[in-house]
Amino acid sequence: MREVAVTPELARQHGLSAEEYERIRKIMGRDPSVTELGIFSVMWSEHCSYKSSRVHLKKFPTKGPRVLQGPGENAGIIDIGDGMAVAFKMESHNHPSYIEPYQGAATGVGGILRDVFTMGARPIALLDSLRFGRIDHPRTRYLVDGVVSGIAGYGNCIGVPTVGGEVYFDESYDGNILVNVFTLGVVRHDRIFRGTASGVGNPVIYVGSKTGRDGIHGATMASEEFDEKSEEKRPTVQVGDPFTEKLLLEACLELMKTDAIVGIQDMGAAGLTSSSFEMASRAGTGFLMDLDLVPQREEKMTPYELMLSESQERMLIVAKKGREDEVRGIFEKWDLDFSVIGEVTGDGIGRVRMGGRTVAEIPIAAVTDDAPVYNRPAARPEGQDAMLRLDFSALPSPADLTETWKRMMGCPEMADKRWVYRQYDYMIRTNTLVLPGSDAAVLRVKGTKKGIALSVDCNSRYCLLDPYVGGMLAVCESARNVACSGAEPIGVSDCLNFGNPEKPEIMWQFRSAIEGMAKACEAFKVPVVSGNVSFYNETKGKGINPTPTVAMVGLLEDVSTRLVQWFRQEGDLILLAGADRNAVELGGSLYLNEVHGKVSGTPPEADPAHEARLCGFLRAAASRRLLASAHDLAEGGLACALAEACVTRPAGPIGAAIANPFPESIRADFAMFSENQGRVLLSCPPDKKTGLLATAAEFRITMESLGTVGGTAVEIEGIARVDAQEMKTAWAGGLTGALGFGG
Amino acid sequence: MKIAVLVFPGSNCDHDAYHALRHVLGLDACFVWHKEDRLTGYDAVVIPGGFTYGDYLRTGAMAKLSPVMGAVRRFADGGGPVIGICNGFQILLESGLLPGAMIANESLKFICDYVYLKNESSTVPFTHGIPSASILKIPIAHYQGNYYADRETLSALEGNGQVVFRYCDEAGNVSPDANPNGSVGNIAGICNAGGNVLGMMPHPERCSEEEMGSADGRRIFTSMVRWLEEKGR
Amino acid sequence: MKARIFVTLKRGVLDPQGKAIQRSLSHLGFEGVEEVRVGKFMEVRLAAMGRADAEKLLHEACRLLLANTVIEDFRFEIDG
Amino acid sequence: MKARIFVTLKRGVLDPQGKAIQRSLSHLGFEGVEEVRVGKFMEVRLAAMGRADAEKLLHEACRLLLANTVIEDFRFEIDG
Ligand SMILES: Nc1ncnc2c1ncn2[C@@H]1O[C@H](COP(=O)(O)OP(=O)(O)O)[C@@H](O)[C@H]1O
Ligand SMILES: [Mg+2]
Repeated sequence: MREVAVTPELARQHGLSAEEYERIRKIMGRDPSVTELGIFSVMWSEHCSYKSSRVHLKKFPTKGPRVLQGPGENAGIIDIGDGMAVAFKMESHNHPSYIEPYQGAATGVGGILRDVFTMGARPIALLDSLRFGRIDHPRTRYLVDGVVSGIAGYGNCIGVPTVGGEVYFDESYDGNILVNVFTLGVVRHDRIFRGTASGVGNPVIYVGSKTGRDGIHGATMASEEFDEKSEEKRPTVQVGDPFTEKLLLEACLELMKTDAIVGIQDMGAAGLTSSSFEMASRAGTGFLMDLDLVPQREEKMTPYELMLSESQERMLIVAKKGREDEVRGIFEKWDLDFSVIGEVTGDGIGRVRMGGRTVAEIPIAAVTDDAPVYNRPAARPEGQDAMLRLDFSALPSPADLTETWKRMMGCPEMADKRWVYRQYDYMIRTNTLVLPGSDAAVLRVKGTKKGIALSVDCNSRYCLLDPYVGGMLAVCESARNVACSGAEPIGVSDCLNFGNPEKPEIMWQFRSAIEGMAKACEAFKVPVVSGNVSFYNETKGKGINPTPTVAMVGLLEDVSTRLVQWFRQEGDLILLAGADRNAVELGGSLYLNEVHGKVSGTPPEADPAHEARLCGFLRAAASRRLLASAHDLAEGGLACALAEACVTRPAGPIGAAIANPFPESIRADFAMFSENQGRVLLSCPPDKKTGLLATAAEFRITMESLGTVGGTAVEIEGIARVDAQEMKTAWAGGLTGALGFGG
Repeated sequence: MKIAVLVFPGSNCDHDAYHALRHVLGLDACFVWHKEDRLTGYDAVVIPGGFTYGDYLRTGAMAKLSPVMGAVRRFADGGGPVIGICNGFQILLESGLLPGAMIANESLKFICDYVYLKNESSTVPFTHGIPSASILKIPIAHYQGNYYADRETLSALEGNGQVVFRYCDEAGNVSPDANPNGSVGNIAGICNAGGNVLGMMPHPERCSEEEMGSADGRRIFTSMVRWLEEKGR
Repeated sequence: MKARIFVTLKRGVLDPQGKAIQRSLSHLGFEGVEEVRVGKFMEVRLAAMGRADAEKLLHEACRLLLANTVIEDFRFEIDG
Repeated sequence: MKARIFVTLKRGVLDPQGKAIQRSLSHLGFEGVEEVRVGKFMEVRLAAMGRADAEKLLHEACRLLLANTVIEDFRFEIDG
């Protein structure tokens, strides 16, 4: 094996700055070997080290009575009582999915599933938050088709239901789509496992698939800006093998029923390197590994390649000494590779040998704790104020409000997402009680009365205009969505998708969004227990809209009190919670964007304290069984929420007529589509009204009775009226129509 | 009553079938690993859905080679009731226990949705006592549910009344519009000549409890139980 | 020792994938493509053995696993 | 006019299918099969056209639709 000479230039090609390279030489007291350089480059990459984000991530509330595991592990864990807990995390797979949509999205699912079952949890649900470029961009159709079938291909095969998500289209994603995937698993308190390599002398075990030259530099790729060349790069994209992952899942859960293991971690980004160094770092130990013992798929692999390979479906295990054969037996039963490749040492050094030589010898702390941390300069973009300016009076009034209403319901952002989620098995494991199509999915937890509600949300137009407010609103909307199903928000995972953090404007967006999210989380008293940062979502210098997607986990103590978003029953009363919030708030609204082609204005006011009371009210009303339905008002405001409550009903569309809660003086189109936050459209049987109003008063929520469910039309009195079936047709065909996919 | 739920590498509806049989119907359901080569002591066999061997090569192709399938064949030859659901149906086709084959859905998309089935034969163990022409609401979730058989095989199936379920609409019309995947003759489930081996693409185990949105799937399992009881007497 | 196996759908068995490919090709403006039938192509590395043995092995492998003779035909080529 | 298109995974790219097939063949006792790589094989019927045009058409069709050139290679044969 001839070693490549390590030069500052080579370090630069590995994405290391001159300072970082000097720091490495100082730590090592010599020039690093090429393998060591590779190890530093991936461990110090943005993706693994969070070097630009750490200082700000600290601002999230991460503690709380329910928190069993906060950030820093493979997934966060929240107590749900009765000795049960949920482990969950969200991950991005943006760049790979743009290069190869099917495999990129598929391996994204595979990765996040491993993060959850490595903690000992059985995954029971997936969510996917997707953002594509302009719907008429030449590449969009191809990307949508590939990403959706990739998620379906992996999730369906391994048998974890995909129960919810989002799909948005915006030109800021033309060259950088976002594929964020969330997984939640259930685990008993006494079955939680962590990624630690404790116990000097314990064996370090490699299990799963063999190692090939897959995605070498994937981790650094995820931390680099795009240029045209990326599309020609040698396959940095890996192929997923959901079948092997299914075997790995069952084998790991079977192993975890024994007490043979000390720690376990999946080999994700930076594969063997990150898993081994992170596990040793958590335990304050070291390790000695012999790469000749690593199961290999390709010939003549170098230590550099073996340490950096991102081959999928692999795990690193530290077992109790003497229990190796027990572990081996389980993995052989499941037809998986198994190899003891080293042992835990006490000297805090990671030693890697191959061919009888030491190829890397690095202090664990040097690559983990001592990784660079940057507090990068942040500055408000000059253009920011200009974007906020908007003269409402100059907006032309639409000639025909019923047509505008249908157009809004049929636009890709609003339209039925059934074409997407119908490709996902959202029922498998028979826990999904509220299927995709409502504000939040609800799953039962077998063996208990409890239910879990899930929603993922982010309005990136709000975040572009005001990242602080946008960050707050992302948390508020996701909390509102789970509360509309009757659940209490108990935990957050997030995926922070931004541009190049070396640019002060981007850093300002990032910092502001986090501070907004943190503020809202505090109001709801929900901890952020896991998440992921994806920087460098830029093409040719143009960044995406700041997109901090928020996945909210909600808990129902009694799943039989769950709610759906659609009207159920002729004659039920329709009420609006938060009705006092009735000043025009059109900044960044769907209406402005869709009908007037503008993304400008001040986004709606965020009032986390009000939203927290609103969620408390919804939960109380649900548990007292006072409600027939609850639907939050989001994109498209009151008119679209009303129409959705009518047309999303699985049993077929139903009519409804309501009064206009806005002051006379306000223009009809504004009243229909104004996006004031903190509002929820409710329906209840007439005999429950008194109790409902009393409950609202307890939580100081202003309610207004607007009308009743029934008839064949969706109507806002004195403004517009559309036949319910006609409205449903507009909504149901919107997405497939725009993408040119058959129904 | 002892029911075997087969588990192959990649089976993933095994727990759902087990849950429906044991916790909903209170039957003595047991998992049976695919390397077992005997099924003695069982009253019925369920081959659950999933992606055995990742559905690589062809769906059901590698699973048919597992030792347990020899035992299933003997169990079926002895007249024992066998139901293959989704991937289980595909395995029965690949192993020749049922005629025909599955190809990709016309839409070339995985489809997860509720569909309606018309029950066309109330004599086989699994529809025993379900009046024929009853309409069942049961979900499908598959990429390869487009049933194919050559002309002779088809007319034989139709002639012997081996077509057990057809896709229909809510009102019971068996029409092209009600056909989710392009299956010839809207076929959703067939049985062997003896009637004791049923293959169906829809998932009865997913709708055996009211709160799942339909409990019609339970009717198929209870029919099987009733049939076994009557046979026992 | 190398071999190539071809598995194709029998005539008369419909091929949704082939149809879809043909359709999207003509959408893309590829006029001349009249029909597409999609099959499988397997490249196999065999241990050194006599040609007759290799043929027997491949034939059995196709019959037992690699092809479903209800809907598929198979043929193979052996190098050298 | 007939043509055959072969789409295969680039070397080094994992082939889960091939891996699983090889495994179950050796479980079946076909030890002789050391490696299997699965590709696509397409039989295409073309309208009558010049050979050069056919080649251009097939090459474009593969590049744009039939092969995923990030992880796959393609080649084709044209009859006559
Ligand atoms: N990519 C997706 N995968 C699965 N379900 C989706 C996806 N996109 C949207 N959905 C579902 O469609 C419904 C409508 O989505 P959305 O309009 O984002 O809801 P909301 O505005 O209430 O957040 C929700 O139930 C959501 O879970
Ligand atoms: Mg949303």
